[in-house]
Amino acid sequence: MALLDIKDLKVHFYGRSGLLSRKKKPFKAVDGISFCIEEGQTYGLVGESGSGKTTTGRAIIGLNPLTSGNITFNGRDLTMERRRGKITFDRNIGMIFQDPYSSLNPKKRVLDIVAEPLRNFERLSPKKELAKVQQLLAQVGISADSIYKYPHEFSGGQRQRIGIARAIALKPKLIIADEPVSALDLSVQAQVLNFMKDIQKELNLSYLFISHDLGIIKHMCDQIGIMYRGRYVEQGSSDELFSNPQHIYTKRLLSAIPVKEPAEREKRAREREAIAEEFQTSYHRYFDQEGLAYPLQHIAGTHYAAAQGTGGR
Amino acid sequence: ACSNKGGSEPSASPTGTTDSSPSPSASAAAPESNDDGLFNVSDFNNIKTNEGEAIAGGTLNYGLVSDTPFAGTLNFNFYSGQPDVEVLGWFDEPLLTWDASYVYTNDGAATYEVSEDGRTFTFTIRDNVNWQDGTPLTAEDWEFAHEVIGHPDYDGPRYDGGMINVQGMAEYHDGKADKISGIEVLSDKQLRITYIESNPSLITGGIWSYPLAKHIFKDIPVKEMSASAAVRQKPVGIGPFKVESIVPGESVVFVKNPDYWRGEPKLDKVVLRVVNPSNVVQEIKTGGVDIVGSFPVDQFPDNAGLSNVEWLGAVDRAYTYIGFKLGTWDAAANKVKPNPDAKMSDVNLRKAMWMAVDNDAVGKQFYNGLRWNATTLIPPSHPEYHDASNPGITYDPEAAKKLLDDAGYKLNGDFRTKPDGSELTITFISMTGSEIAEPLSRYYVQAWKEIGLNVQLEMIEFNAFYNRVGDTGEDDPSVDVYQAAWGVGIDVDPAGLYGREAIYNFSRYASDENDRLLAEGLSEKAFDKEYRLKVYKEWQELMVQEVPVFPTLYRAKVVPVNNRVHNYYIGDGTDMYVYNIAVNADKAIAAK
Amino acid sequence: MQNELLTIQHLTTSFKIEDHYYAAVDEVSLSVKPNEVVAIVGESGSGKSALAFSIMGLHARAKSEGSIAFEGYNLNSLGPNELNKLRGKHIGMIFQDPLSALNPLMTVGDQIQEALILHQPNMSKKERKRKVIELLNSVGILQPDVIASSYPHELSGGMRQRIVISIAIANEPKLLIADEPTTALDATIQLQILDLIRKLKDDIGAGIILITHDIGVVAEMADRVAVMYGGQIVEIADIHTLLSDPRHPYTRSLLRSIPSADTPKTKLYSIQGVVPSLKHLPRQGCRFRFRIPWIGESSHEENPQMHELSPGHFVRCTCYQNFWFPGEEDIQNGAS
Amino acid sequence: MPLLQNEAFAARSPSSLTILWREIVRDKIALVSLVFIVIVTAFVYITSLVLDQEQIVRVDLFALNKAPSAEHWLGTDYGGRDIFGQLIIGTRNSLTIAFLVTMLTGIIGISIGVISGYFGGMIDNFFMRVVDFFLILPFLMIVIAFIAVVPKYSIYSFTLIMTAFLWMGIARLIRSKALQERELDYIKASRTVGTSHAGIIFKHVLPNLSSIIIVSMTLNLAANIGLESGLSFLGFGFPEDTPSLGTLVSYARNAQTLESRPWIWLPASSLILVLMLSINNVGQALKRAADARQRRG
Amino acid sequence: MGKTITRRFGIMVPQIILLSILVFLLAKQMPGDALTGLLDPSVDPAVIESQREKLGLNNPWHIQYWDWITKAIQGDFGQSFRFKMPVLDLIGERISNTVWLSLATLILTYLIAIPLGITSGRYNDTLSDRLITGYTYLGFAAPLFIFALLMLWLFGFKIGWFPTSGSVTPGLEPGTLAFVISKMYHLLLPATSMALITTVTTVQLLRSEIIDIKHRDFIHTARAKGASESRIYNRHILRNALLPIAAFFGYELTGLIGGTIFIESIFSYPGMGELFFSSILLRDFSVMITIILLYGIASILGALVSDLILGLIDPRIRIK
Ligand SMILES: Nc1ncnc2c1ncn2[C@@H]1O[C@H](COP(=O)(O)OP(=O)(O)OP(=O)(O)O)[C@@H](O)[C@H]1O
Ligand SMILES: Nc1ncnc2c1ncn2[C@@H]1O[C@H](COP(=O)(O)OP(=O)(O)OP(=O)(O)O)[C@@H](O)[C@H]1O
Ligand SMILES: [Mg+2]
Ligand SMILES: [Mg+2]
Repeated sequence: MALLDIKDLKVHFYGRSGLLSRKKKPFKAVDGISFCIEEGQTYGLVGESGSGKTTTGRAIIGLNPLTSGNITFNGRDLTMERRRGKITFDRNIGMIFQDPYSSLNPKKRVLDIVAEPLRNFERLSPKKELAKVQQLLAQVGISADSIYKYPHEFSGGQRQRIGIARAIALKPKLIIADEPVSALDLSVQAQVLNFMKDIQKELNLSYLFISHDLGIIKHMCDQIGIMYRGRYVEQGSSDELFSNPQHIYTKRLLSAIPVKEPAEREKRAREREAIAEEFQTSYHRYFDQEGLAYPLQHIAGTHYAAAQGTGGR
Repeated sequence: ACSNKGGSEPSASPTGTTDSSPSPSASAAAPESNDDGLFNVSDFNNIKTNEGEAIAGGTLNYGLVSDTPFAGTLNFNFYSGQPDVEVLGWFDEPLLTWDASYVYTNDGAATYEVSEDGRTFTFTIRDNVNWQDGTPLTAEDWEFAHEVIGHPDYDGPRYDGGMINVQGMAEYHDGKADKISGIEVLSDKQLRITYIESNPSLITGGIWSYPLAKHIFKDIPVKEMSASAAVRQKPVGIGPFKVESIVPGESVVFVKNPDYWRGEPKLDKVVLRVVNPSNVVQEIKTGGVDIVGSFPVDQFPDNAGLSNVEWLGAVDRAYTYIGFKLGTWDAAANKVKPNPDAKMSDVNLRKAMWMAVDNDAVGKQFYNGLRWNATTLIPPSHPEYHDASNPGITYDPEAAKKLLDDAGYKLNGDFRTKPDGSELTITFISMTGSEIAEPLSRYYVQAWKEIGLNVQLEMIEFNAFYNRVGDTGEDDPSVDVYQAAWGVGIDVDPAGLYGREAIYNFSRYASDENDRLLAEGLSEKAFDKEYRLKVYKEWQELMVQEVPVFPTLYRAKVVPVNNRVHNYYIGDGTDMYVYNIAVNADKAIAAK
Repeated sequence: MQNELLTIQHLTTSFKIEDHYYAAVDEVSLSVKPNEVVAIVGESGSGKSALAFSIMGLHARAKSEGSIAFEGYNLNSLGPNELNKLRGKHIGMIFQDPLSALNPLMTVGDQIQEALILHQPNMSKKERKRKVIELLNSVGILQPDVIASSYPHELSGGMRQRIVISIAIANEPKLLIADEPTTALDATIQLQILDLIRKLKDDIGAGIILITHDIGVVAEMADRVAVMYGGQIVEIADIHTLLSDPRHPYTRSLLRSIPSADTPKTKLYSIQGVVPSLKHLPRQGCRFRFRIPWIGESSHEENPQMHELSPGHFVRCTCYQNFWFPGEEDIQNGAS
Repeated sequence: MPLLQNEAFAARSPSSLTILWREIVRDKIALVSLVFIVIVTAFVYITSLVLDQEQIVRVDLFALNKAPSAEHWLGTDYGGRDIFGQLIIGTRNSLTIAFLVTMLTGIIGISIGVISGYFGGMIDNFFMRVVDFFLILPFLMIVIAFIAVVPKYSIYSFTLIMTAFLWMGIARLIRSKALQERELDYIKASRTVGTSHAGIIFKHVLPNLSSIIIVSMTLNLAANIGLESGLSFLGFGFPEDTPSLGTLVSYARNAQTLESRPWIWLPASSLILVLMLSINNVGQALKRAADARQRRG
Repeated sequence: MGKTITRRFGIMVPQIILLSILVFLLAKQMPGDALTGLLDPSVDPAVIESQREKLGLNNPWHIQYWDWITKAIQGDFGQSFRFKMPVLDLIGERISNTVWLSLATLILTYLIAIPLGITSGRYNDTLSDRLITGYTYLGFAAPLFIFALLMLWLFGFKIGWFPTSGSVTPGLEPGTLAFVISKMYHLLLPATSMALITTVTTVQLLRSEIIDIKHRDFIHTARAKGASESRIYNRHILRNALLPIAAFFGYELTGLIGGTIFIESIFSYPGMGELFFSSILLRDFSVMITIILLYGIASILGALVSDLILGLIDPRIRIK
């Protein structure tokens, strides 16, 4: 059984309805997506800006109330709790945020930051707490003497690792990582990615890894879902997707990856042109009237892609 | 302190003041303070000393000293505030004038004859008295004034004791009659009024002598009269000057009324404008105004030596006093209900409190002698009635202490206790809002503390003050002592303030002796002045003995008059008239 | 050499921090030819933007020394009036954040027009309007008249970036400086913008300075690449050489730390430590030495100089000769 | 993994309070101002313990309006009361009022602001309607109307009335900051590790607004010092046995006093001016400090 | 736009009703009433009592309130007891003075604030900036009334350049040029005195806005286009910097209301402030309530105007 099972998840936002203004049409940020994450696996979520990746992640942990759909985690049905927008705390889910600067309270010492979950759920003596925090910091590779420092005394990568220490303090099974490295410099980015992999092995973690950098996604993920305007257009293992993209949107996304070899510029440019043209001509085959993707269809193995409509042929 | 003048009769003087009493002295120069910086009202002139030759015409600038704009109810029949009177005085006047002892004379626009029983008056209006719009003034106008004031819809404050004294007025007011039976128009210029009761105060201010121009007001519903343009924008009177233009609340320009019945005024123009009390000195110094209606007495000493003005002074018809709560108001019976167990009911305590305060020093120090120790409840503004031989109770703290000791108020620590040994805390309330009210009140508290009385002061604003002393009949039981001031009517009769049936008798004092004296003061016999003098002398004596209230200070008023002004005067009975006022130069003189 | 469009020599730009001047751009020399894309890469804080701003003369309170020769002028010593005649006309600049780079209170059409008004005052109003439409067309905007009368906040990020570009190219500049033009954008939109810049280069033949920290973008666009570290250029070479034969330890580390869709899921390389802040930057010796402490001090030059390894390929400091990645001690010269 | 701490991060981190403090110490004018405020405050509170207040407000008939002398350092007022003593007690009273009003408006404003901003939605809607309502009230007039109602007008009733109509400014400020704050990831991070709303408000939101709170309370304090003097001037001051700076200043309403007895109103006016200037200086320095910190990120 | 305005008016109604209830309750709580001051021993207390009855002063507050509000809705705000005239007429007489004073002050405020703010913001940390900043600090700290008193004393009396009281020279025909000039002349000193103090917040705001904006990216864009400094300030910085000032306009109005009360009292300028005072002292409740309501409405309208201006100049704020 999968660790996390999402079925037909929908998150709709309603415009602010004040006393005197009428309700507007809901904005469908996430509009019916389903996926599972197996234990110890990394599941990648890709898509362009605004496609609903963050919203999905936040709905799972409870920061955005669900509109409909089911969430089963670790054999437990979280749906009702999440509908009410409650974070009835499940210590088995943690979250890492995109911005290592804003996700750590600048006024708190590292000790307080990392100990926060412990203080909430495990009543430890100060001594034990300190030991635990030190152990966690050691785990993320931050020297124990940093415990009384403040976040701004650390580099972006270090901060991100402090964030991870906080996320793993309660030994979660799943960590939702929302663009954990996109705010970081190249070299630091590598640090964090490496570290995330290490700790995954060590703690048998699962990740929901959200990013729009396909390079990173491919580097990190076992399974990948590709989102477009709140829906899935394609889903499958890393290999399946990268070697055999089915949906035109996936293809276009892949073709946008910059070349590595300057020599290939010409070739790549021609490929891109071809895909762009295909995107234009066969748009209606892949998207409905509202420009949304059709439901997924099984392709092979774990590979699914949005069905093709009748518009084109 | 807020002075609520007793008399209903507005002043006839253009200065609109309610003071009086020609000062006995006639020294020509500006008064000098004596060695210790004190002034004495008797050293002031109340008529301007003329210098040089008056020019023909000219414009006089008059400062109406007030920190609020004038309300603009410019008709004697409707006005209610002091500022408006000052405006009114320039363009309107009563038909009757009075002499130095406030008795109606026959020098005014109308003359009168009294019947044998003193109740029926026949008035004759002079032929040349016209409204400023040219319409002759008639007896009907006078009758009309009574009808309007007595009308149920009338919203002004003139429906008072004097009005009700007109025969048939009450019936008319209640709607039971459509004519006032006591008023009879004999001819265009002749009117007869019959009063219910005749007493000495009827001929000192008991007659309503302000006509209302019927040809202007007859079509205006009574309810709307006071707000009408005829009152507010284009008022018409019979006085020496006519209203030319009004800037509401701030200024009025008058031009002379060549048709004035006494003769053509000397000035061409009078410009009246409101001057804030805090700027008045500057305005006078710079010659911005020639004269002012009133002058803050505390600013006088510093400016006594101004080179461009002469200071006129007169005794004010008012006094400050301290009252003791001796009972409550019985609303059902409509009379005072003395409470013999009141905290202040021991006359020795009250006397001691009077003895403890040095009003002489207060007058000298706070007012440089322009207010001085008061002795009796009839002030020297009524020189005949004021009993100068009665010293009141004089300052003597040692005697006060002894008096209290003897009366059983024993010193226990800092303060004295009641004769029964319980604690004695006296609540004293006083009004905020006047220049010196606060230190003065505190001084009294200190003085009482000196003789061992624990007096707690509360300074409150005037609405709250009168509410607590009981102006609606509900006395606040927590108040024991209060400080207030009264203006005195032009008739001396004090019954409105000290009678058993007077709601304004805030001390709630009543005694048979008091009732008797007050009644006798208004009796038939009192038409005999000597008798009346004797009665009020006795009354003053009684009040000093009983001390339901004790007077603290008498007052003088002083006003500066620019040296270019001729024939200006303050007070009544001076034989001077507004139309004679003149100037000797085009421009006011500025101070050096 | 004479066909260089821009030649920067020994440019040093310093900022005042707490009463001391610290150089954010330190002795940088660089040249750009017409129709050439020179990319500048480097970590955040390495001085890329500071360099671009120096060329444009946009620094309000900085001290700038050295020469920036452009068409016979030394930009670094021009008065504001003369500079204004060049800026926007011969030199255009594209900014990193397209939202904040546009005045929120003016329609984008007016903002483009402003560039025309300033340098082609004789143009009639009508002509200008036509030109704006033309420019918007050329940057691939489909409804130019609608867009021209919109305000920046009404447009998407990609659209805004196109507007910023059309402002920069309004007067067909000879030099275009693009400071991270795609960092804020999605991969697909990034691609469109890059295409656009390339097209411009081809159309007007301008020289382009492309600032980025994305090696992918460099590989897509650049003819020559300068790598900056700590305010200095540490390596400069043509694109092929740099990607195939990087020498400076920093360049090599950088290239090794990129995860990409093509590389296997091996461990990525990460550089130790962080870029020091301006104030704490080591000013003596090789600036990178603290981040490769396993290389002995002796490998570094005392006063690191640029060494020309092959024509056009310069590397700073001699430490490159002795650099090896930790754990790969045996391979002395090895990367990619 | 070997780690290298860069010297850039070596310095011991200062808390936001120490940063503010440091900034003040660096700013000479602000430092002088702060020292001045502390000295005045200390002096005034300590001396007023020693001074016999009853003696000071004692009316002395024989020393009215006396110019400064050895006996009365700053002369006397129209009740013969010592100005110097009144100045000290008045300053104490005025400072007390200003402190109280600042504190109370602070507490109310911060509570409402934080609750409103943090929770948002209907709660925010409700509180903002309330704030809107208070904002349309013509402050001075309503306050005067309230003063007319209050039976016993004292420092405390004054403080309460003022507080009732002055809490909105800080509430709006705190609300808008809290709105921004709650969108920051570390608040969400706290939620994901199970911290309660109250916990987040007290442990995260408020501490992070502390510098803004300090700055705005300081600036409010400066503004509040002038509050009472304006009302005194209009004739709604305290009774004279409660000396205040405003009472002393409002004596200047009398032209005579304004022109020829400057010792009565000038010291109090100058003191108000200098106190407000000083507190404002400190406040502005704090503001700069808080801003700079934000810029540094 | 029309919709916003109607919606705002919709919110305004309950606010104003609430305000009127509050003020009514306050009025009821005040000791005394309009007849308290009428202490005349020769007037029978029964007559006064019957007047009280006639004026409805003896009714419970909610009945008085109901009477009042039903009439008020029809535009009848009652009668002033002191002035014996309809409240609206009375206010009509006074309001023009206050409006002129406020308007003159407002104009002067901006006339002073904008050049000073620009100088200070543009050349920040120069000598002139320091002088201006010093002035703003002083202006912030100086009590308005002391400053105004000194101005009156100096320019009104000592030097004598300006009239010292009133709103117009007596005797001028309304509508004539001389009348208008005299009005302006009387306004000048009070308005300047007030503007010099109230302007400091605007100067400070403008300065900090300019300093903030001149470091924004779009200013770099403008520079990179080759725009001259003056163009950058006039075209780009100023408009953006004026936004918050426009947003502040509503509050500026509310602030003015407070200030004019002082100024009117010092310069004996008959306006609403004085009217309010005397009506509260003399318990002329109908006047008092109407004035407070009027000011309440003025501040709502001020805020609305602010929003409308903001909506007009800031395209990001859409007004439907
Ligand atoms: N609280 C909210 N209220 C209304 N709309 C929201 C809310 N949160 C997100 N949205 C909208 O939902 C859509 C999806 O947002 P989401 O943040 O999930 O996208 P994303 O894929 O994470 O994009 P990015 O790559 O930019 O982070 C966006 O259009 C966003 O504007
Ligand atoms: N106006 C300034 N005052 C002081 N220091 C500055 C200023 N502008 C930039 N710096 C500093 O100069 C250094 C170089 O900054 P620059 O913006 O050029 O870096 P960058 O390479 O563009 O980085 P990024 O990739 O983050 O844009 C940094 O340390 C920065 O903090
Ligand atoms: Mg996201
Ligand atoms: Mg940059």
